[in-house]
Amino acid sequence: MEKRIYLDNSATTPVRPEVLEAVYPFLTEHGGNPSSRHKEGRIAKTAFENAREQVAHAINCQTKEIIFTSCATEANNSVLKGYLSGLRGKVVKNHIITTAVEHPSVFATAKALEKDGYEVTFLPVDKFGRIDLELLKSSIKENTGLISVMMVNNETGNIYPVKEIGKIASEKGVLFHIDAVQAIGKVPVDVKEIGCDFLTLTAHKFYGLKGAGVLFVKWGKWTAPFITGGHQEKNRRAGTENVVGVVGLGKAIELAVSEQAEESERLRKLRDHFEKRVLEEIPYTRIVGDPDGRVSFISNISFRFIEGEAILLKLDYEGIAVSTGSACSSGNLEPSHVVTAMKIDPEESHSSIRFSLGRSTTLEDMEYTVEKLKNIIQQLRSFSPVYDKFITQNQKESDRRVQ
Amino acid sequence: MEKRIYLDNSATTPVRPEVLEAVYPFLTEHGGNPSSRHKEGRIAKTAFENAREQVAHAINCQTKEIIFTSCATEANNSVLKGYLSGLRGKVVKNHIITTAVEHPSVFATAKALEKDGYEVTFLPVDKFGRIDLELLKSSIKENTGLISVMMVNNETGNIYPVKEIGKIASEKGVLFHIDAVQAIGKVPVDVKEIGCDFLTLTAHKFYGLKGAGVLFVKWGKWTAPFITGGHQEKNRRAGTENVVGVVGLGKAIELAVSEQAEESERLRKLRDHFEKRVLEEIPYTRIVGDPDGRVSFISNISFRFIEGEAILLKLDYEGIAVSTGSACSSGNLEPSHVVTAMKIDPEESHSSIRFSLGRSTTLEDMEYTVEKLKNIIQQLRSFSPVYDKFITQNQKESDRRVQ
Amino acid sequence: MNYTEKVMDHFMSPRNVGKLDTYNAIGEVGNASCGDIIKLYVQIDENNIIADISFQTFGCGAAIATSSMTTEMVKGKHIDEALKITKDQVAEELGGLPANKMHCSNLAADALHKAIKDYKAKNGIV
Amino acid sequence: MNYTEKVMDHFMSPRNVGKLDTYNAIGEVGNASCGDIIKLYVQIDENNIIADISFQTFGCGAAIATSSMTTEMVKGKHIDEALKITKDQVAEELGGLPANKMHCSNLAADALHKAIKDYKAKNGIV
Ligand SMILES: Cc1ncc(COP(=O)(O)O)c(C=O)c1O
Ligand SMILES: Cc1ncc(COP(=O)(O)O)c(C=O)c1O
Repeated sequence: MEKRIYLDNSATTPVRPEVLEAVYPFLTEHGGNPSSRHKEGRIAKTAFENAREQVAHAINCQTKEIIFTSCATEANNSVLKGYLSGLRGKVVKNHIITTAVEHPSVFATAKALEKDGYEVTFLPVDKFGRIDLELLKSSIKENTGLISVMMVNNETGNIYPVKEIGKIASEKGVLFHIDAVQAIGKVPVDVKEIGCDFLTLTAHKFYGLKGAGVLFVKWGKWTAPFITGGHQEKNRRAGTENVVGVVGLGKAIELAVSEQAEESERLRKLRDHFEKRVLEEIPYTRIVGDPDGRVSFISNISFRFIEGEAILLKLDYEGIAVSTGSACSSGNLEPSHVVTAMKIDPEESHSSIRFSLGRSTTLEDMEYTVEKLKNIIQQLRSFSPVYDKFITQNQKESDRRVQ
Repeated sequence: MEKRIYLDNSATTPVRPEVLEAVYPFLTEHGGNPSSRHKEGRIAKTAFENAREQVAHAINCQTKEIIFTSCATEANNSVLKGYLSGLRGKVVKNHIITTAVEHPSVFATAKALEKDGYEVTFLPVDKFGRIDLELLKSSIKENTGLISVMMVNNETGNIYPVKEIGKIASEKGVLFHIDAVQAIGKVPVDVKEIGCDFLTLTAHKFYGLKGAGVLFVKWGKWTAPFITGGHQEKNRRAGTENVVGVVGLGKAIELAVSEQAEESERLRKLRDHFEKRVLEEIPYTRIVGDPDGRVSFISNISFRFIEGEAILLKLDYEGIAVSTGSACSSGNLEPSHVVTAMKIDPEESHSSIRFSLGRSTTLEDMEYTVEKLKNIIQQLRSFSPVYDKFITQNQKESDRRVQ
Repeated sequence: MNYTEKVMDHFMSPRNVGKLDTYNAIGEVGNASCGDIIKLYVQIDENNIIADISFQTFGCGAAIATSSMTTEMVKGKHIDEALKITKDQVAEELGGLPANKMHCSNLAADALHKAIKDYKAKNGIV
Repeated sequence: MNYTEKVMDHFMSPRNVGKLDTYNAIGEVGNASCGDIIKLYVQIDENNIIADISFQTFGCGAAIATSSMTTEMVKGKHIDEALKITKDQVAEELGGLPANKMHCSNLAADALHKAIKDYKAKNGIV
């Protein structure tokens, strides 16, 4: 098989062999429904509940605080919409605070709620993508019911100060939801230490299967069930349990968390080396994001004068998989709302590529990627009208200076 | 391994080998996100869209009419709640007609909507579980917007006259939703022929994986997106696509539909033979459901004077997996709303067992089950106070007659 | 959710089943619509000791197991001691019961109390 | 959703790239904020034939491929014939484009029309 370098681990990760091994019995001899009372059911139930323990252990909570969902998007919808339906009829607490750089599953859902008459504050970010805690604090009003902030941004890798936000939220008596999809396995995620009320995860970002997610709900807190019907998940999420997805999620989170410290360090070295070379060897490039507060596996770099998709396709042809902006909005042609919120100028906003490293990534991969990038960027700039204009102007100016 | 006889195929089915084979590459080398533009993404996308074609072919619709969901419960929620949010602010069409024997994912959701101020008519059923089409017709009012009726009942196997309902709905200009979860692969399901607007399926009832479902939405009809966020499924269902689940669903539905006619006949013979023997050899038993309009793979039998769970556990001990009433409400102790709606007397309502046959079922399985049942029923009745009372009374009466 | 081994043992091989040939006390609780009926037959001797006891149960695994367990626990005991036995003790003796079974299916102790109280009333014991 | 082989071919090996040494017409469309800028350099000879043409493009794969394709389609053609070429024809010649690319990234024909119209105006051709 053709050699491929997969640098799109923020979009999704392949299933790791240990996870396949864990789920394999449930794709073959064990086909039962965890809700069934017979042996087939009990085997499924036991494995399913074991996964719940693995998750609880991984994020430091109780098993009864875990609800399994089909993905983080569903979990995020559940919190935002379920939180609100808990308020039905009450006028108070109809204000949500979130940020301008959330994943669409929060961002678009909050926008939709806004249209429905709820009040939403989207905290702005600076050019590095950082939010202002003082502004967050002062945005909290009498009717604020929920703060929803992601832990790690999926486009820039920026880490948000959730612990500080947790403190503010609990002081003010406001519920706090964290989208920790890009954080788990990359930085420590401890719900007790953070002090949040809701937290969401999705298995396919840490080498589990697509189609399984987690909603942590602090014991005593409540959201209205989002999907209603059967009694599954203690009536909090109806529908036959996704045994394979959840068993895989359990195994995957156990491994991700136990390997987190070491793997983060390994990737940091590779990422930093890669960025150093790119910034030094390819002109007119820069890091998009917060240089001082990023996870170690994401590198978002803008290559001025060229449009990102062209770079993506050329890299793909060379065997390297990357993404432009958010993979989730890649059906879209607009620059992402994240980049827009960072007030990056329009031309540059189309020029950024996200390299996201993962378990398979080696130093050779990164060296190879730099080499290929150098050629590709040079070639694409060679017929970029924007580059031409820039160079011509620079030339004129330096000519003027020389005269 | 211990020999097991799995007669709970209405609760869930194991993954069949062809499905495992189809999904295996996506559990190993192909880990991409269908939304990604690179090769890994394109491979996932191609397989994903191929599954969409398999589904469209299986139920005779266009690919653009298929939305993949996490399960039928989600799909049913999407229709009932999404249909309603499409009406937001409009007072008209806030009346839904459904039946008293729907699966909880429709029944409980409709009950919840009722609490929220919508108007819901639950059509009653007779003691065979049949609805009255004239009553359905006369229940349609000016403000009726949706009719939701299942195609095959999960507890009794009853087949509902969806084609006739489709005709009534379209004459009256009312949207028509079908829960076809227990129908697909068991009876022909052709959305064009039926003439419905929405139809829901779930993969794990036809040898696919748990965690993947289908919502058919007739082209031109509309429901508000239920899970919002990313652009997936043309903005109609956000969240990273469950590639393994959907690819498996595609393969599974292709096989289920192509084998439907033959397999239904095979199971009918086994089921009929089983029922004949049970009814003849075990006294005080009877079929629960419509003897003239049932699918061929379900047999719901009541064993008077004994409670179902006791039978289930004894059968399980003998290696036979069955369920009492609906598997979905097995967390519950009440007799199911279906049995209650059929006005079966309270004691008998606790006495029914659902045997649901499947691909693995053989004649030997059914013979073995009859033999074991005979012993179990006899044993449990031997210390049933209800049986004792019944026999004593009968004895007295016959004594009286003799005198 | 699942039954303990001890529950399964009492369910699969219930002790003291059926109707005693001779008994001088009966206790019945439950009804068909809630899915559980338990009937105890008790033979109490002149010293107010439970000389023999048996049960008939219509109900789930837990109902049968708790019935069986209860009869074992009280056989040979003085009726006043037997009256002290609670449903929780029965459940405990079985190694626990699923939460949704604690309430509805664990009725045998009630049936026993009923039988003894009736017996006392009938025989003028205080 | 995916690009055709022909699109990929024109994207990977674009024809007529860069800036002609001599040209007498220029057409530029698009802007950076929408993510696509296409600039065509055209050399029109005395018989109003497009003797040579080249492009510079800032844009996605489709933008580059349609630019390349357009230059190929019109080179050697009379300008009046070239004016008849539509964006749909360019897309068709490439074996189709993804729906979301039809509108925004298929601008080369517009740039060409602009270049020719300017040339005509400047040179008093009707
Ligand atoms: C008739 C019917 N509808 C809907 C469902 C729900 O399917 P799922 O649990 O996969 O959402 C089921 C089975 O559980 C069913 O039998
Ligand atoms: C930060 C963040 N939140 C939520 C999601 C949604 O996850 P899923 O698509 O599995 O629902 C993603 C990724 O897609 C993400 O990166």
